[in-house]
Amino acid sequence: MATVKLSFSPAPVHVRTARLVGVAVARRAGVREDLLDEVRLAIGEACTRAVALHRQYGLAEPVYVEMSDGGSYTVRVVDRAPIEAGLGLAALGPDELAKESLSEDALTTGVGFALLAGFVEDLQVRPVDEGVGTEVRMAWPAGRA
Amino acid sequence: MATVKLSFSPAPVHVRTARLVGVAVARRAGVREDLLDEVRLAIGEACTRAVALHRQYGLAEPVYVEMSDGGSYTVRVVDRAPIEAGLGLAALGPDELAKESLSEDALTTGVGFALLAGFVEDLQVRPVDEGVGTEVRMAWPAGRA
Amino acid sequence: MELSLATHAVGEHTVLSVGGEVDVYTAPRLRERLIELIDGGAHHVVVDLGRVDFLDSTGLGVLVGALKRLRSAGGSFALVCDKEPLLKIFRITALDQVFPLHPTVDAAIAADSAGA
Amino acid sequence: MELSLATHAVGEHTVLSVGGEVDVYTAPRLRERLIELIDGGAHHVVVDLGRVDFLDSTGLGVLVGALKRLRSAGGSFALVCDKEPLLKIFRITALDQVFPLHPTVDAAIAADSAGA
Ligand SMILES: Nc1ncnc2c1ncn2[C@@H]1O[C@H](COP(=O)(O)OP(=O)(O)O)[C@@H](O)[C@H]1O
Ligand SMILES: Nc1ncnc2c1ncn2[C@@H]1O[C@H](COP(=O)(O)OP(=O)(O)O)[C@@H](O)[C@H]1O
Repeated sequence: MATVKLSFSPAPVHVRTARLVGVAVARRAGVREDLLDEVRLAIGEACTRAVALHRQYGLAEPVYVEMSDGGSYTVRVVDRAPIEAGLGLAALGPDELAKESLSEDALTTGVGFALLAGFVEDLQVRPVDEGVGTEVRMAWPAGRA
Repeated sequence: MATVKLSFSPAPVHVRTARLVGVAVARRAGVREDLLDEVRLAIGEACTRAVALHRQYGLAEPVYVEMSDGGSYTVRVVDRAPIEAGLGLAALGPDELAKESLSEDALTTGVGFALLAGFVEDLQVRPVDEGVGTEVRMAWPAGRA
Repeated sequence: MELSLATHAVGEHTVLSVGGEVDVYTAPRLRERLIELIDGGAHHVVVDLGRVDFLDSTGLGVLVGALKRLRSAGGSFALVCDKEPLLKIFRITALDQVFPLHPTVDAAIAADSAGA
Repeated sequence: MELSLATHAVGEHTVLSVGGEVDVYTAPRLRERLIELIDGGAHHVVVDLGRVDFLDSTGLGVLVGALKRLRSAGGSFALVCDKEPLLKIFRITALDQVFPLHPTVDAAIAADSAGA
């Protein structure tokens, strides 16, 4: 089982690096070409969320991404923010999205989760096993036929 | 000081990932465009060397790459092989390179070091601080003017 | 790859053509430009996403911000997009029901002028 | 990006055109192809690096391997390369003094035929 691990300071510019790596490793793991746009978007959303949380809580610690290739292509994005995250977030409907009172940040977060949930069939969001933080775990079918 | 860390199973395919990341982070760190080919080549050579050593010694442990951006762009490539490496290696001359008795592996290693030494002005090869292994440390001027 | 932004006027409308990647790193530049345009008097804005390679939630947030800003000022805002992968992003987020989406700039301007 | 390999014959010579990245991951395919050609009877081989984007020590090792194999069999081996970044790699490693390097396939074949 090949594994690639990436960690980066919580800055927006590195989210692009994470997308780049995530898609390169997916391609090499044999994820279908027509799924790679989803992989790119989903890894980007998970990392964007993690970076936003680290900045919001003033955490200089790195965001951690682990890509592994054993049967399926699995990507874990780990943040260290002291919140209880989950997939519980109800998707925002068009009326809520258009409301003046919804801040751009809240909208972006809601839309980010909608994209994750919409594009990743095999998605888990749960507290990390040790310490503080949340893990977003995504998996796609892989393996060269 | 922004830092990106990458570790990967010692397989040739991931050397491409390391090159990709190393150049992306270099570009974002403000390394001059005309140096990027050298950055790509040098990171590739350092990682190729590390992967070859891990395979030679049957080590499943990951190869570790750290890119940091503080004044200069510094890349450390760390292997875990039980050898005493150094820059002591004399460059091979044309006669030696062409000798039948020099194996392809030995030639590749010698050529790899020649490329590192030839392309990286600020290069160090030294034992890791803790445990077993060697660190190849390379630096390039960075910072957007 | 890099974000590109170009503006031109078509009658009452200001068309902002966006290219490259609109993500958490570049979205602030898009936000700035949209605010500049609106503060500078643009009242009817059409954003052409035709050359966008990548769009994430941050980019979508910026677009919704511009829509709200213009609506509350009595202006109008529309998007031009005809690429299926991008359209899917709008459908999945239900933002296809928030934005006027058109396949071409001409269609966006015609629809907006008829509605105005 | 990916390695591409194409062979054609020019008189006595076999020309192997290489494209893409020749590195630790792809060099084994180049080695295989060269051995196939030589075992299949190619005696005068010209490797055209014109469309190579990236070449590392592993790729260079494979090329030297082919050179030695052909020389010891009484054949010949030459490289075609006219890109400065690649030429610099040959100079830095002193391999410019090991390989016959030519700017074009025609020049490589002419020089090799004259020398033979
Ligand atoms: N390359 C890395 N960069 C940053 N942090 C890392 C890295 N490798 C491991 N870690 C940290 O150590 C934790 C445990 O790592 P590891 O033992 O590899 O994974 P696991 O969570 O599967 O036990 C990770 O969740 C991460 O926070
Ligand atoms: N992302 C990572 N992936 C794999 N190993 C890691 C990672 N981060 C740290 N390590 C391991 O832990 C060691 C110490 O890491 P760290 O404390 O970040 O660096 P430093 O060597 O500067 O103290 C590294 O040399 C490496 O072997």
